[in-house]
Amino acid sequence: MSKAVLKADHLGITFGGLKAVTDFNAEIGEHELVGLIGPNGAGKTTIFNLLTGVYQPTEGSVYLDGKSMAGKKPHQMVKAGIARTFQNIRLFKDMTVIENVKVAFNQHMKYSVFGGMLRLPSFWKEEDGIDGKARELLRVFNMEDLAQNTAKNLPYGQQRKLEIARALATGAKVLLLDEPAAGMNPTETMELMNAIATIRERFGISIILIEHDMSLVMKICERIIVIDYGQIIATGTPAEVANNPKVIGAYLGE
Amino acid sequence: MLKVKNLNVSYGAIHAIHDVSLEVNEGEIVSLIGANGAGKTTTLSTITGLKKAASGEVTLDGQNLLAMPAPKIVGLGLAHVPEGRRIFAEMTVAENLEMGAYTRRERAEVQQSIEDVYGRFPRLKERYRQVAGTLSGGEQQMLAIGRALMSRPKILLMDEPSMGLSPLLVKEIFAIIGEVNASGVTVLLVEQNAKMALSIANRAYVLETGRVVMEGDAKELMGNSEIKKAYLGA
Amino acid sequence: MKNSHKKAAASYAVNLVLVLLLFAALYFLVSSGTVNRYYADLISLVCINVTLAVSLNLVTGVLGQLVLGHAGFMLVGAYACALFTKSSALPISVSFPIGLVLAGLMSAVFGVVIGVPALRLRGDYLAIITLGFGEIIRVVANNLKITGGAMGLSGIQAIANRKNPAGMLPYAFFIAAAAIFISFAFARSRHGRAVIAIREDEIAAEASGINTTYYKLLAFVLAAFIAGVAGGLYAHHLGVIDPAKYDFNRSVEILIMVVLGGMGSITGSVISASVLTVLPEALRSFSNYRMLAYSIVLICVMLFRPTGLLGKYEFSLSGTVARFTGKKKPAAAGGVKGGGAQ
Amino acid sequence: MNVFMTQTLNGLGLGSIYALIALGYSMVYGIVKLINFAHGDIIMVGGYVVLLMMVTMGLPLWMAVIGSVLFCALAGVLIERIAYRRLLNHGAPRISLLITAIGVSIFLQNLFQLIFGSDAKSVPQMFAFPPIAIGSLQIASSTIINIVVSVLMMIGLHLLVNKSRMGKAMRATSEDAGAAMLMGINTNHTVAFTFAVGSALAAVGAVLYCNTYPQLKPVMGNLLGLKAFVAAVLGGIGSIPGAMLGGYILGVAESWTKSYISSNLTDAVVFGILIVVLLLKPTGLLGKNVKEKV
Amino acid sequence: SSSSTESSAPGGEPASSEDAAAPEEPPEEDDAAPTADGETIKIGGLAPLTGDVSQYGTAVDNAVKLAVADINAAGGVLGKQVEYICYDEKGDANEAVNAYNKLVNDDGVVALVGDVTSKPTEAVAQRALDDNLPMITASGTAEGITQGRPNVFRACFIDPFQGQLMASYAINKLGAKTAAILFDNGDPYSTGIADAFEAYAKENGLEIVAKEGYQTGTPDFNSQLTTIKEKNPDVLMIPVYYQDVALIAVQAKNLGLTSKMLGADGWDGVLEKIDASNVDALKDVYFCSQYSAESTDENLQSFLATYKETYGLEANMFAVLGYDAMQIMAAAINKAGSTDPDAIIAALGETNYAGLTGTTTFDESNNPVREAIITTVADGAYKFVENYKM
Ligand SMILES: Nc1ncnc2c1ncn2[C@@H]1O[C@H](COP(=O)(O)OP(=O)(O)OP(=O)(O)O)[C@@H](O)[C@H]1O
Ligand SMILES: Nc1ncnc2c1ncn2[C@@H]1O[C@H](COP(=O)(O)OP(=O)(O)OP(=O)(O)O)[C@@H](O)[C@H]1O
Ligand SMILES: CC(C)C[C@H](N)C(=O)O
Ligand SMILES: [Mg+2]
Ligand SMILES: [Mg+2]
Repeated sequence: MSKAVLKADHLGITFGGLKAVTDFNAEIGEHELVGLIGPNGAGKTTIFNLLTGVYQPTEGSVYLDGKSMAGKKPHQMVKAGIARTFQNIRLFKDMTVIENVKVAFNQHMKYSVFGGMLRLPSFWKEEDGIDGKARELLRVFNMEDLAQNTAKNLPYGQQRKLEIARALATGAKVLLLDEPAAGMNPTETMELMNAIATIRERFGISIILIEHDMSLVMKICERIIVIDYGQIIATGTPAEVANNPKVIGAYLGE
Repeated sequence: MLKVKNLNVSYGAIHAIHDVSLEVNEGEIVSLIGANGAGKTTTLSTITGLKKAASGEVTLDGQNLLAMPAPKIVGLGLAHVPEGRRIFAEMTVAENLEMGAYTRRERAEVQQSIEDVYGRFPRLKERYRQVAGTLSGGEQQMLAIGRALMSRPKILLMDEPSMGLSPLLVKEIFAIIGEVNASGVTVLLVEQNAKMALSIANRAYVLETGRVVMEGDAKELMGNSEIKKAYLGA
Repeated sequence: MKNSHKKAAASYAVNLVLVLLLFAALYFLVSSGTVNRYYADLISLVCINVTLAVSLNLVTGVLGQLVLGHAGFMLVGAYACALFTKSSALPISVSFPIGLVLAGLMSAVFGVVIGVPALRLRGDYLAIITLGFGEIIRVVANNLKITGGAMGLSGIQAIANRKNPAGMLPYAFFIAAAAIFISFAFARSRHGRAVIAIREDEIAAEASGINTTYYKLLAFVLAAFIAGVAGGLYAHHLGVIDPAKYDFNRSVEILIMVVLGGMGSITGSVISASVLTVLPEALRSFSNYRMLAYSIVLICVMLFRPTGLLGKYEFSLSGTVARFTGKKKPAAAGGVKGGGAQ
Repeated sequence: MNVFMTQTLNGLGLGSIYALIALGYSMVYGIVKLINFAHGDIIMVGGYVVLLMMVTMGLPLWMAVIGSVLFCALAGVLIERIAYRRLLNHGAPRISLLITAIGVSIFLQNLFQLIFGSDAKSVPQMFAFPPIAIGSLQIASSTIINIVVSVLMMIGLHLLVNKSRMGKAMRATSEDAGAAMLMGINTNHTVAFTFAVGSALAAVGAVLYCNTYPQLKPVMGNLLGLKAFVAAVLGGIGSIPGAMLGGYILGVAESWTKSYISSNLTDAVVFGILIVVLLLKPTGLLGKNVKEKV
Repeated sequence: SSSSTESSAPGGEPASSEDAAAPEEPPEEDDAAPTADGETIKIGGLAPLTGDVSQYGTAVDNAVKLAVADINAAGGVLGKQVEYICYDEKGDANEAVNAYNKLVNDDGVVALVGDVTSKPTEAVAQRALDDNLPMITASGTAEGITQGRPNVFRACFIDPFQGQLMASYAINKLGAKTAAILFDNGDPYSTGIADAFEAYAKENGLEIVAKEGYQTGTPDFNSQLTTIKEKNPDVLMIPVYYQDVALIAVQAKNLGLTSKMLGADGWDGVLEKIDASNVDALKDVYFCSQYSAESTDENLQSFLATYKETYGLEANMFAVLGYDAMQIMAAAINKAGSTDPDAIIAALGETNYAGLTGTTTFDESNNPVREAIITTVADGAYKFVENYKM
């Protein structure tokens, strides 16, 4: 495995006595695509919340490129290079598709409040640049034509993709996808799978993927981490995991 | 038992449902499948009275449902597991289940039904005092199904019950649907997971952009090549 | 992409010319006496209320947070400006503009002091806490020596007077125009985009790298600044400050202007602020019935147009001109008019 | 010490009125998330109805009270039906609802101003009890009446919401009206019922108010409503014991401020307390804090 | 460009006749008609016709209308009929300034009779000074109103005078040794009198044991009254307007407070705001007034009768002052011989007018030299006690 980009070190969190995640250790290498699976309520989303600063861990810490992320707020995590999507789609519903993406470019833009309000040259220059970049990103997802549509009017599958595009726009090194294929039919799922593969290539990023659709997970993940009751119960290649009796018993079923 | 005839439904200018007709007979499991935005949820909501129809007819045991407000329809013995679960997030698991039995008055029996639900979903029993909003996605789905069963319905409408569930649980849920049906409850099932939905159902309807494009015996549809291509990912 | 710059520049130029023409027309009407001083003052009052509504729209429409203490900022600005002009030895034509800037700054300072704690809350709780701060500002002003206590301040030099009936017009008019422009421009800049994103989904905004605390405060303070300037104008328009009048009800009045016009629509704010200023004056003789009628209209508008009269529609001067001259309205080209949720 | 006790009781007496009104705010807010700014004006309506029945129609007090309670309950239901339901059922922006409520408030004030004139009307004495002597100091009988009535009302309401079927329906409707319908709950009735109860409580509040401050004017609901609303938020809006607690705290804080700090600053202190509480506990003293899970 | 259709013609003001179960239309209805040459002299009025102090406003407005009728019947002013245009300012300074603006700049009035209460009057007086508009208030007693404003006059005595007078009365006639004050902290009228009372009391050996303020609009005075009761003062001075007086008196009674209560001109009208069942709350009360209905002056009695006949209400002190104020203004315009503001102001300064409240002349601060009368309440009615001089 190449050098670890993201490292979870003894991560743990309790909610009023409930140990949702305990002693979670993982290293995600550069350019790696790792699956995170486990039964409902196992703590997968919670792990994402810990990795993105939504929750502060009660123990352990997160390292990005070797630097501790302790105490960082979500937007600071994003700045550091960790972006995510949500289990329940969270788009800026009344904004256009392209504006949704542009929001995520904000942290890379520099013009000042006055530059914007007074329409100084810096405003025009950067806005033009960002417009181009946002369109480029949409093109990756075959969504360029939808740029001016209002986000809430997109079909479900497109909304999922837009959310991913927005996360990418932050310039993240690590992308966390929480059940991106939920609610999609097999055809749509296939399309999504291709998109994920493409972006990994194009942007050279690492991805952690939570998903219950095994056809997807098994096909594209290089490595899978399985958790149950907040603890890792298995890790390995898709094939290893799929044949692990613990995993079958707790998650896959016969 | 449930009859839908020439149903039309719109959201403002969007005409979501065109002349949809379908029928669910007593004791059956009927599946309604179709892509995103096909109008499955809209159909269910209209049957339950959450959404107003533009025209058409919906009857349950001969009673006209379109003229009835939702709560009354529920009183007739229809339960609906809505899309997105819609559990009462600030109530505990146990309170959610009690709410499911709102139309029933006998305390002891309600308590028994709660135990039955716990029997089906032991996870819920573990979490019975947890505030439902903090449950994981799958736990919430179990709760939603459990809550619907609490009213002891004659007919159960389910909107994508397998969404977001682990493979093991998906199997379980479908097993439960089978059991519930076996205990005499008629089921109208909306699913993305066409493979499972067709394998459990007696009959099925395929919805595309608001229209019924195919209907028939579930097993037969499963063999249909178009269906295979579009919905089974083969 | 350069094309979009040209279009934008052209549209700004058209707008500027139209605004100047409008001003010239008004100024002529007033200074020539064609329109008497009463109407001249009414025009100024309209401009002041437009400024207020537009500023509140920044928080309520663009940021999507309910604020019920806007009058407090106005009061701070009113005092800051009036106390400065009263105590300064400079001629009023110099001290007034300085006072207005001071009014805005002072109010912005209050915006920061109030915003930092208040903006940690959301929704109705934010509304309530701003209400609380607004009332405290008023009560304290009611009890301080420097603010004239309950008596308030009087003897504030009127900018429009017998000799110069159009004195207030340029200030009020151009400040309103500037407030409108700034709001438009802000909402369509990266900062405005961030603020709108927060309105749409705060959690997602944070997850997109937006420092939500900072941007919320930014919108809030900007609104406070503009409201403060409007307060300064108002003090010199009326000539007195009665702190009791800058209470919760005043805040609600401004809020109604915003919501009635259409939340997030600056055009809507401008129209409804104007109408709601002129109408009560026009109906002065029916004072008993006018409020009754007003309330019924208010309820009906909300019932049948819940998003306000204009919803989120924006009227574009230059676009209209373009349509008249037969040119096509420039499409909402990216970069120029990226006004997300507008 | 004696004075301190008296001042505290004075505060509780005033706070009882706030509390009763706050209960109405809290119930309505709890169920439809609407800050019902017209609620304060329902008290005004209740007061005028009592006055009308007692003075103009010459009815005995108890009949006037019942009449006023019924009238206000009905008015509450009507207002909900005419001015709010359409918006509630169409998922209109909540701020539109707020503005409608303000519209109703302005309407009621001006309607009553047209009917009864804008200046105050005096109210006859209601309960002619002499002041009650505790030790060397006297307490106005109204203070005691206020406290007792408000406590009784709160207990009743608490039982209603937590023990009755209607109460369950109210809680479910408040969380998710659509899902509540799926449970077989008639949400329209539930909301109407909530308005009826809230308004009836306002009528009781009106009676206590008139007994304590024998004067009515069309705009009296403004300040009173605002204070009661602050009380509701302070205690945790949506919570019944919270509304009571908030009311009492507010009343006592006012009384103490007047007697020990400065009566000029009462409102500043009241709002100061509100702000401090909200900053420390953003959902009020007894409010539940439910964070959104992502 | 005056839009006289919008202005309320005299007597046509809906609000002013609202409370008056008027048996007949106010008499000046037909006098509104312009004179043969089609011109009138417009005089503006501002008064709270609705709101908390509307009783004062309607009294003044009603009386001014009677005065206008009398003036017009006697040939008008400068040979022209007087047109009186009055707007309701609701007791609110902002409203007052806006309405003032309309009167002066749109309706084109040449003089102003108003406002009624001190706070809005003060605001308007400042505007009038800028515009050099002749102005007289019937009842605005705050000292500052006429100070430094040569164009502003008043028909009533001033607050410092009322405060001192009542303190002196408490000492000399009621034998008080200790006093407390309860006042409206948000109103300059109230604070003005309270301060004057306090200063005079201190100088003359009346101990102030408590001085309690309250915030405008509150109905609750229990805390302040409890504090006061604890000090058990001989007299309690309450220089506030009638609605609050009614509330305070009842709460004081309910708390068992027994001090004698004192008030100022704002007390006039309190009886209308207190129910018969509570009227025993008003015993041992004394307040100062500027006329007595029990006076035998013929003009006064005839005015009171006409007023009652026209409006179906008893005239109060402010009606009387309102009538005089209008007459003083009319006389000044006549004397000036034109509507030139400077001329009118000069004429006002030289006023020597024998009216319902005696002979009015103005001192160097444009205040009339007035005597005061002490009034009390007995058996649910106002009672003349005595003429009192400090
Ligand atoms: N804020 C919270 N307060 C209390 N309990 C919580 C909270 N967040 C999560 N939990 C609990 O922690 C456990 C893990 O939840 P999480 O959402 O991480 O599960 P998950 O693995 O993502 O499941 P799913 O696949 O169903 O989405 C669950 O039992 C949940 O109830
Ligand atoms: N609230 C709404 N407002 C406007 N249009 C809506 C609304 N809800 C649904 N629609 C539209 O109605 C059509 C049918 O939607 P519906 O939700 O019934 O589809 P579905 O088959 O349930 O899809 P999914 O698989 O995504 O749940 C879609 O085109 C959708 O965009
Ligand atoms: C009408 C009067 C009671 C007014 C009072 N004298 C004042 O100056 O405010
Ligand atoms: Mg999850
Ligand atoms: Mg659906």
